[in-house]
Amino acid sequence: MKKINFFYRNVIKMEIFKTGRMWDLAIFIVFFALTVYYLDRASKGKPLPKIRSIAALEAIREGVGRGVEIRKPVHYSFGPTGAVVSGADVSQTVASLGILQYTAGLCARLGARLIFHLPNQPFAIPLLEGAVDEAYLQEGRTEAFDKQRDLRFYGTGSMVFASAMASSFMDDGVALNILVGRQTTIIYPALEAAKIQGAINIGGTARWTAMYIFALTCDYIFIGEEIYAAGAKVTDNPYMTASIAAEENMKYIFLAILILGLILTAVGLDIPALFKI
Amino acid sequence: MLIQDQIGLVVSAIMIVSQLSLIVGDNFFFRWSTRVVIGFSVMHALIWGIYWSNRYAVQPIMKGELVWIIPFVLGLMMYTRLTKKWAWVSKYPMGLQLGVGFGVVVVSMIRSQILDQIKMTIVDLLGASSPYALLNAVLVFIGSITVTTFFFFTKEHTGLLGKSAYLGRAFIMCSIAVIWAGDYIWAMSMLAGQLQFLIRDFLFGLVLGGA
Amino acid sequence: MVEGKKESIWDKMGSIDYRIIYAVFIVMLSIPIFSPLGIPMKVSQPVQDYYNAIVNLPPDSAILVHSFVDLSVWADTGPILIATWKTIWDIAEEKNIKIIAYTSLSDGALKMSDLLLDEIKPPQWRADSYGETWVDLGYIPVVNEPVQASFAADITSVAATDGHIYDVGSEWVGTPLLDIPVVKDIAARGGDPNVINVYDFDLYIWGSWGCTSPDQWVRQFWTTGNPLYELPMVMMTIGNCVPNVMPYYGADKPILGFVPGSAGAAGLELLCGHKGEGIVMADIGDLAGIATVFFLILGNVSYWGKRLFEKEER
Amino acid sequence: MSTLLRKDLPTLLIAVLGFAIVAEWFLPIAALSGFKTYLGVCVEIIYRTSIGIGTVYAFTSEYAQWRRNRTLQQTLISGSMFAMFGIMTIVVIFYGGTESVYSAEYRWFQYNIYQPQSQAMYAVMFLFQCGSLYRVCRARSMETTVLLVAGGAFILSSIPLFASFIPGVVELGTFVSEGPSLGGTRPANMSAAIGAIIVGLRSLLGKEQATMETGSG
Repeated sequence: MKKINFFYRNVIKMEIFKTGRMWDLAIFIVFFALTVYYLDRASKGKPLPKIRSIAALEAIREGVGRGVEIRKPVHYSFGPTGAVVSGADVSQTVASLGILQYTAGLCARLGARLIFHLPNQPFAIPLLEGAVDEAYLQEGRTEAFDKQRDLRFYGTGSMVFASAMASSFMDDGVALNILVGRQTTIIYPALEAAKIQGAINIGGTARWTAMYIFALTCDYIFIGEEIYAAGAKVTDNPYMTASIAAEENMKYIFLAILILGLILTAVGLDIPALFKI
Repeated sequence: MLIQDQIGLVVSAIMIVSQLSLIVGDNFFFRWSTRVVIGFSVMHALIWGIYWSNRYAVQPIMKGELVWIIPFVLGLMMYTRLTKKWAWVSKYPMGLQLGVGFGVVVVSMIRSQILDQIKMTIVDLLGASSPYALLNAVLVFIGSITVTTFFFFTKEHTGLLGKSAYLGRAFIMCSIAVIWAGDYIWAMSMLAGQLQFLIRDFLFGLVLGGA
Repeated sequence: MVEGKKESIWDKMGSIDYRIIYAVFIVMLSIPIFSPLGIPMKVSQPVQDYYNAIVNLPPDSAILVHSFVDLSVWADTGPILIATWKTIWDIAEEKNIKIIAYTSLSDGALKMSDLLLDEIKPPQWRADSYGETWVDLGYIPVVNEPVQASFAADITSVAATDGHIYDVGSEWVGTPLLDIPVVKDIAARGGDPNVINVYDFDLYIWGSWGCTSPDQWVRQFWTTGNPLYELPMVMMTIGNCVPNVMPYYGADKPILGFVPGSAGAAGLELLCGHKGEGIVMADIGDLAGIATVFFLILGNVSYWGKRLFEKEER
Repeated sequence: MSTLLRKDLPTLLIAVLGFAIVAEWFLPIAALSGFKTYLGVCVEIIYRTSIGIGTVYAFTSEYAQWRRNRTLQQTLISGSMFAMFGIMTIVVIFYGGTESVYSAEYRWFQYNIYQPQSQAMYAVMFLFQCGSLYRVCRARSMETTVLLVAGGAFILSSIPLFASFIPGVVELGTFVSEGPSLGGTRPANMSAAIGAIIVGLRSLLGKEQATMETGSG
């Protein structure tokens, strides 16, 4: 069957945009328009869809409460290389920051001690430290967080991070251990160590490779991109909810592209070549 | 064998055994060996950090490439985070990094992680050369749809969506299982490597075989 | 369970002390170290493709090699790197393959300098023609994505000079990149002769044990560029990244072949004919495999036994 | 003035740089491409320069730990960490400043302390995984059954003993990873990419709470 290729030939002559980026641009514009539309709705106070309940978020509240009861600290970590700020995984950092602020806020309010294991990336420390500060400030208890004692840094070895966390669980005890962000599988021993100490483990990542460690060891998990939704849900900020609504619509669009593309290719249009525009 | 190599073998063996002792639970040796290695790791990071700032920023600036003063000063501005009063200054270098990050994320993922994936799903399905390839492609296609429905957040998972999301969970678990199995085999060879070291190099090579 | 009731056999089977499990695995993994089993191996398709991509390079090709060294996973990935370099060194002189190599981790620079003097010593003609047929840039921190992008567009932006640290070709250390003949030759191949970028190469051999790295590198080396350029790659990785590499693996896809962990390294060693640690490591895993299956069955027998036979008692 | 310097300008900086990089992606302007390359190296320099912040917290947290608990055991533990700081400083001072990273002495520490620890932790990881395998992989529910079947098939196919003697195991393992597993990985990555893009856009538009208000305290 002869494939129809006319779109491709026409567009390639345009010089205004880089060749091979037309689809990217079109999709980007749709993304942008949808986000702006929903953010606009949010700023005007129009109703937005509700985000479904995410069990792990409820568990954080319980876990912090338990920490106060049994007088053991809450541990939070982004993982050894979890705080990417200038690569594509930056979104996970941001999502985790939301959950960190939520946890820190709870700790400040209920009076639990928060131990924050800084990732191997010193370049992100100002951002992370700022998020914790902010949460404590909002609860009006800036003095409750002892930075000198509870901000931990372990150098650049990834495995050093896992064993240092395990060691910290032994030293300080652990009631609740939260690992959200761009995680790697090598944090696994730390999760098991927390479990041995009787802690509640909550974890999640959008980095698919590391998902299994949470499925095996955690009491509650954020599966894949649930962390983005969770990050939006905890803040109760309409802008955040709005962007989740935009995201849902993008998913419909991509499902449609997939199915339509399949049908059109089946009837003879060269969709894969079209994607090269 | 040189004396420093012999000492090295002993130290390595001590480090390995102390770290392996995590499996029996809380103990002094694990905590001790961890601190030793943190000590090294922190200094390692610092030394390489200085080495690279020197090579990438300081030396070029000395040679007159003044354009690198900006990132170098921004890097130094990060340290204001350690003070209370000037902490906000560190938001500028942070802003630069985040700006670059967000800029990269919003455009670069569209092609490789979305469009190309859709393209491959279609091509695999329609261009399948054998019944086996077709079966795989169909499974991937079904997975693509059901797993996407699992990630709908604004709708409760009931009815048809619930069934689709349930099937999606099965695909998700399958993917998790394979990643885990791969990791399992990999970690197994890591343990094998350690045992090999302890038995072949340390026990036979040093203790029994003599130097 | 009713209080005081005796533990049934199913309960016992289902709740073995972990320390026993650990001990069983340690013993099972130790036995082959004392006496190797020597079980024959099969070469998997991705490894075959990896090997073919390297040995079937057309004459006068240029390859970019990322020497993937991470000391923390050395036991698993070291054999791949060694087998890969041995494969590369085995390519005949007549084919005139030009090589630019680098490492992306600080550990790697140190380890590579030891390796290139000893285990993966270049053949004499390569050692004599350093700078003309191949060059090793040493450590370049190309880990983060913005830097990868810069690297793809212009290699000199992150590596201004030759920075390797071992004795082979040490007279070239510190030479600006474009003054090195081999770099000049490669730069002249495509587009602007004064810029060396990834478009000038025919194959990229690289490794990572970060499983999202395929996404990053494919983003930067396969889909970036104007005009659209597609640099074929082969990859050294670890076992658990297989699902992440799979979406990109295939003859017309970015990644032509890959070697997953020491099990894959064993296959590569068989193909290139230099037996090494990979085969030893694969051999060690056999008995532990039996233990794995045993415990999987035990856990399930316990669960189903309890469920089927203890129903009436409740 | 205060919020302008502390909040608005950094947010603006994020947006300007972010959209500049977006523009570079689509428009064939050489200057923009050069700027992007420059930014990439800038980021790298900031990374390297800022490592000292972490070092400060590594010191203070361990010191605080020791101050609260001055037992002999803790003194030994904390002491060995500070001793390592000291030893590495000496190595650096006596073996050629920062160039000492290439010295044999520095390498000795790397090969004999750092490398064995990392590898041993993976070994620990394997042992813990054996425990999980035994505990979790029981056919209790749909999820664990899939885990058992798919994971088991893949493990068997990766071990030469089974691969050589049980026919069909390799094919089964390949099928699992190329079919159903890819069916899970591909859409999960796609969904994650969509989520990531939306978070990125939200932040570029200055509506992200986590980055917007950070450090205003």
